[in-house]
Amino acid sequence: MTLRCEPWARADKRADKETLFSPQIRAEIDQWVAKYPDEWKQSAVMASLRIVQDDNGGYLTRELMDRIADYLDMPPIAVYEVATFYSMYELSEVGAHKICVCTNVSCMICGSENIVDHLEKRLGIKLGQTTEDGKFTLKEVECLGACGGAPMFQIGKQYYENLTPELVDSILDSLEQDNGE
Amino acid sequence: MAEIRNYTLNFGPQHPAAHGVLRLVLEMDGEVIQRADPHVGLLHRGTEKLAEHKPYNHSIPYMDRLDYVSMMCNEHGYVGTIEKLLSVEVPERAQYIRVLFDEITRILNHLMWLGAHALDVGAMTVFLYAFREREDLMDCYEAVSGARLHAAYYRVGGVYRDLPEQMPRYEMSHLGSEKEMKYRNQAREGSLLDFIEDFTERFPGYVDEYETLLTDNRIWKQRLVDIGVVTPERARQLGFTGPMIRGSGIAWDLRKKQPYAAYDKVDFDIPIGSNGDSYDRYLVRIEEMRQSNRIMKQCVDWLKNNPGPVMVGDYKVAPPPREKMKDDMEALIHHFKLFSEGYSIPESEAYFAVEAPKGEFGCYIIADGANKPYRLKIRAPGFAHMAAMDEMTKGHMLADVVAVIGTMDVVFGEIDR
Amino acid sequence: MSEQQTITVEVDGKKLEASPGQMLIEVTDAAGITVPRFCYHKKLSVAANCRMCLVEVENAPKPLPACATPVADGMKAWTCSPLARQAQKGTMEFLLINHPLDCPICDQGGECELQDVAMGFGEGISRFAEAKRVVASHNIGPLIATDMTRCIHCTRCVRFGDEVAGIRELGATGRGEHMKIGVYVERSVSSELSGNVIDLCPVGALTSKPFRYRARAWELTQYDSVAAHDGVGSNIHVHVRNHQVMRTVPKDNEAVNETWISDRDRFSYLGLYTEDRLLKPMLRQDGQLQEVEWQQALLESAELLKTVDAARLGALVSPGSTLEEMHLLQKLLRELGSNNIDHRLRQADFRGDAADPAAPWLGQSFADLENNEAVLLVGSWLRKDQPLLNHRVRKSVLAGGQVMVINPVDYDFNYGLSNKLIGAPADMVAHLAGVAAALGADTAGVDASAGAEHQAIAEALKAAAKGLVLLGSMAQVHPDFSLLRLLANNIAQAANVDLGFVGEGANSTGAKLAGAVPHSGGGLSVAGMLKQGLDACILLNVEPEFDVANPVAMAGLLNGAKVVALTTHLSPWLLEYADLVLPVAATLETSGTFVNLQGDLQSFNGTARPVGEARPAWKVLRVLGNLADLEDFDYESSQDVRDEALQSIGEIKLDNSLADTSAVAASLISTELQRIGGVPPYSVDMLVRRSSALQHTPDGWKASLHVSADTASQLGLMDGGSAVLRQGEGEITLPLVVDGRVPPACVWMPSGVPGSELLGEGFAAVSLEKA
Amino acid sequence: MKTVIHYIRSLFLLELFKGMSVTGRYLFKKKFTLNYPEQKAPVSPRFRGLHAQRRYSNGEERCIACKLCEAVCPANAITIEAEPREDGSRRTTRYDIDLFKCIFCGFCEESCPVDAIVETRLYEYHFEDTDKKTGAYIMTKEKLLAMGDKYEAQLAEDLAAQAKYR
Repeated sequence: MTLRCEPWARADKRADKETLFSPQIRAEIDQWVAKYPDEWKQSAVMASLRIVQDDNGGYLTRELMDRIADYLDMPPIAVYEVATFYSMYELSEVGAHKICVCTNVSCMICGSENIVDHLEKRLGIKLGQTTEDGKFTLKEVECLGACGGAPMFQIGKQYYENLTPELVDSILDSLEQDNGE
Repeated sequence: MAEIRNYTLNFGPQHPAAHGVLRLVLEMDGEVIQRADPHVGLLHRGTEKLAEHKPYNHSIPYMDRLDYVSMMCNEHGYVGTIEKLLSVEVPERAQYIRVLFDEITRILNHLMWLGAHALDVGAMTVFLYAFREREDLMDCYEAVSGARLHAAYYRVGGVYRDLPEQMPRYEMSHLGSEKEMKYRNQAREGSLLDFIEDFTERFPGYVDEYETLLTDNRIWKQRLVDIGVVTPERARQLGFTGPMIRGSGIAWDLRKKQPYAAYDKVDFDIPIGSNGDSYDRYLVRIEEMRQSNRIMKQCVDWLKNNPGPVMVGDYKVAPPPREKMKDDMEALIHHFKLFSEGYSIPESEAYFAVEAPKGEFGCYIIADGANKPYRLKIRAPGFAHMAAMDEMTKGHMLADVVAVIGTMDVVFGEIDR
Repeated sequence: MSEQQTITVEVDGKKLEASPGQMLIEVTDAAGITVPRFCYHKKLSVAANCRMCLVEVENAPKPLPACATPVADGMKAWTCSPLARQAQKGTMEFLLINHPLDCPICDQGGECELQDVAMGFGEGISRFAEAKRVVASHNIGPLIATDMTRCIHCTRCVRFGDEVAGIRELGATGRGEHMKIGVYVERSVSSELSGNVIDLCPVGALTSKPFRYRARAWELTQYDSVAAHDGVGSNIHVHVRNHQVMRTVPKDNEAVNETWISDRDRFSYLGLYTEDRLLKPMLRQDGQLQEVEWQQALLESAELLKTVDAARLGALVSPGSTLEEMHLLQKLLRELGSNNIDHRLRQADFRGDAADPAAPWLGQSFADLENNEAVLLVGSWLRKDQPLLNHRVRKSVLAGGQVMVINPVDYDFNYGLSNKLIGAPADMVAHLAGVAAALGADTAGVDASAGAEHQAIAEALKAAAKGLVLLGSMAQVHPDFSLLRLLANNIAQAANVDLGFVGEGANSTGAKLAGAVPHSGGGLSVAGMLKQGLDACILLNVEPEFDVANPVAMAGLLNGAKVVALTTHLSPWLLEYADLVLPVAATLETSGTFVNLQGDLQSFNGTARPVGEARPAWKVLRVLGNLADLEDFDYESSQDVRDEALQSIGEIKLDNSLADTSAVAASLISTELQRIGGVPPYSVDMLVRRSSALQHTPDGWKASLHVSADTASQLGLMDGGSAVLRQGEGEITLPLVVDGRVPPACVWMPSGVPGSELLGEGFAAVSLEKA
Repeated sequence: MKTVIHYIRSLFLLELFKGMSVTGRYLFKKKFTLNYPEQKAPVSPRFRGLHAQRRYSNGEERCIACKLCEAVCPANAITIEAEPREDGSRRTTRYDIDLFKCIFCGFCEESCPVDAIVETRLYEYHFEDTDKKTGAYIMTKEKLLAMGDKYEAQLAEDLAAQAKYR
């Protein structure tokens, strides 16, 4: 006997799934939904969140999460749970470059604090904030599995390892230039 | 021939020599007692029954109110039983403090007994002198517990607080001179232990004074010698304890025979009488005061040199220190639970007795696993002694009844409970 | 269940029997061995996330959680070995690291599992010196107070929402130290069982809001009682302090309420101590109700009863009254020579009285509800009306059963409905007849054609090895109740499933048994009394403006009659119309007996002291009997009354079979605009209506008129604008709510809510226009 | 010989005169009695006198209605009723100590997690009457707070002095 919660209870649920997302996004999500058995289509929530986040400029809103809940027939709170659990999902607007600094044990021992200090000083923001020009967001994350190259951070899909303040500067410089182009 | 009939005399319960609320129904042949029938229960407050409805610790203040002239000894008997049930190891310093205060209590009790006994028999002065010394000792009580009589100072696992480092002092008022204040505060400059030490220096001299007033006094002797004689055999059979049995020549003292607290670590002697009359019991008690003084001295010495905890560190039984309680989750929970619900004792039973000033004061507790006793039985020494009233007064004159009551040192708080 | 084998495990050196698949903690619990736990609960799934129940198991390298370790034959475990103790101590220390020092201000203090386990299994002092985390709390409604900093993440509440309440409203958002239990978006929880999370929460994170700060567990005295607001008769513990009810919590009874109670049963006690609670008897003197002594009030009442023409004397009794009260009242009336007594106050259709079953009931035991393969609900919002029955039905759905509804409003359920036929009240008859026709059963003269949906319902019922057709409260207040009942009966017979009724109040089954109905002696039913009028009328626990099907007619009746009201609260109409009001003890204050929907006879004692001079109603009735010089009114206790009542009832034989199956014509015909009546879940009786906390929940009826979007646009009405509803002579202006649940051409304006007393019966033709 | 000495001692009331010399000496000694109430005996900072309720320095009452004192009171002398105050904080609406029931054991003070209920050094007090209606023997919340306000300086000093012992 499964005791999984059924979504019927919501009176304000939108039955019409066509209106929830654009056809492309629906197609993309459906592709993921198809990978799971019918009664487990909630499993596609992580992929859906990623797809919707990418589409929305890198972050999720409550409205979007509600839509995903409706689309996948799951309670909204279950979507919130997933979205708040993983640090890859952003719940507020982020800069063009998201700098995810690892501060876990290995990085901490190898001086991640210095890296954070340097970043904060250079960008003039604290951890968890975004620069005024919207270019950079600074984020503290847990271990990214690159302890061998500690201290490290991740920007976009790229890992930067064995960081020093000088190296950080050069990375940021190049990113700023990239952005300028 | 005219029929000779005994007549019945009702003695007490309002008689000043009845030590509270003793009611004696005396069958008299002329002025000679044929039968003395003590009626007890007028001060019954149901302490044992009340205890069945309260968490264990709540009954400690009620122990003070049993024998209200030897408060801390009663507490000792009660907390000792619980400690036995819980197998709590009391810190050594707490044990010495308990011994110190047990002995202070003994002196308090004996002074009260001496004054009242002498007053009953007709000597006024000793009463006043005895109360002067009691005043000092009650100041000790107050300094340590905050109350002069009903201390509620002993706790399961130790004592509530360590001895204060500052003895309260007299303060200037518009009547007194500075010189007078200095005189009054002589012994109060230091800590409580200093004050007690000073007392122990002075006290033997005071006892000498009482003895000067009484021991050889012919009236005193006439009233006490050969009054209420109890043979050693009868004393045993009647369940006498304390000075009552020692007066009959049996060296029975729980402090020696079943040492508890720190009594095995201090030196003292057990005085015994030879005739088993009231006078011997007087001498025994006087000597006990001197011995108590001796024990107190040793305790003061030890306590001055051995700081340490006065409460067991097991917070399942004893609440954690206040400071911890204010910023430590575990401590707060234990504080909260101990003060709202108390601790529970697994199903078991135990008896523990102390040598109270009047004799063996013991508590028998049956625990059923709850946070309150299933049954508490208090063994009060006075009750056994009271039972010998008939035997001890038979054949004596009416006036000797007062002397016998005095020599028994009855207090109805514990007899009626 | 062929393999009923038992295996033996050894725990703490004791040999224990277990069945394969059981978790170790179930075995130790059954054997009375204490294993500390937070997240494990016998009625919820295993989460094993608190790690408190770690025990040592032979050959296991580490301590294992007892709640998630299945037993195996010959397994050896130790619950208090040094290893287990050390593991438990360690867990406890971690759990307390982020727990705030709230005990003194926390309502859970004294009944807190965290405290108890910390005392029993934790360390005496913490080694943690760093700052603790703080979690902001959301307001999740008027019933549950939240202090999420205290949460230890056992997720019992989350699993409860998931598995029992059927709505996942609470969740665990965030991760690691930032994980918090909450609603994420601030809103009221809407579950009708939400109060149970208060009991489930092992710490003070979720506590009762109305009870907040009012008492400590050790000040309360616990009494057993039976909840009085639905037909389940949930077993409850009533916690009383200073002779006042402080709260009610569930008492385990696997056959009745398992371990849950509905919010209505939990918070209705708040209605006990309101301002309009009647404290002294009152007598109308010079047109005004004035306080008098009991003696005078009773004498006056008895005098009235003695002098009135018996044929013109009647009594209305609430279906929530106890068996004793009903028995005494009907005895009083019958000895006075009148048979005019009725408890079916909200019923509109009495044409089927002759066919009335002997003792209407659920048709199945509560436990059987879990095994149905198909259930057809007719006119029932089972979820809110009978939350615990609904919970059982939900279990049948989770086990693969089907639930189908024929309702006038598209109520939300916490499980999937395999079929639903929503239509105007008049359509209910047609839909039901359609199902009957599909089954080939007698359609009772209704011209019916079976559509595809009817066919589907019919097939589901027919295919079910065990099934149920349940007539809910909406069916019973329907103007064609007798017809609906006949159709349901025919369907049940044709499909070979059970037929059941969900009556109103706690004691509708008992009322019939006790004889609080007119037809056994040929008296007048409620409708008859309303039509003919009375000279004298006794009201027992009845609030006339809200408890009667047709308040307008009721006002007429009260106007023409001398009214003796035995009541707990003094409602405005009683103040206006009653000639004598006698304060009686409310439920929880009186002893009595309820017969629930599965026929359990549940007696209970009074718990709190009646307020003011109120007296138990059975005593008042007994004295009235004495003063009216009637025979056999010498009872010494309510047990005496019960014994007599039970003697006259004999063996309780529950029976839903109709005595007469002759058909009547449908009276309700489709009109342009129909009113949908019925009673909202939190308006069912005097106490519930006065429970402020319940009224502030989403299920508390907000004075409004509900119509569908189509109807609104047709009538030119706006959502939120105000509208005038006219029904006969009566009219009322209320804000309009566009509600997707309401079928077209209908206005949902329930009975039993403020404003409804101005209108007549619940189902009628109405007109609606912009105010 | 012994008998003779004893006879002489007895004849000249020697032991009585010795006793009287003790009392006689005290005639000329400094008095140890006090002129109460002008002069008062010293009072320990641990003294358990009449109760008081304290406030924080900002004027906010300390008591948070945790009811530990009510629970711990062996004589059931304390009655507390509580509910959320307007600002949502947990406060008492009634805090009564029945002084006839109270046995001055000090457990309330010991149990209080916020040092709200304390016992002052005050031992001289009386009730105007014992009438149940006037309740003169009930220390209500108002009376307790007034006591606390009056003796706050002394109370704070005593508590500070005792903190290290508790």
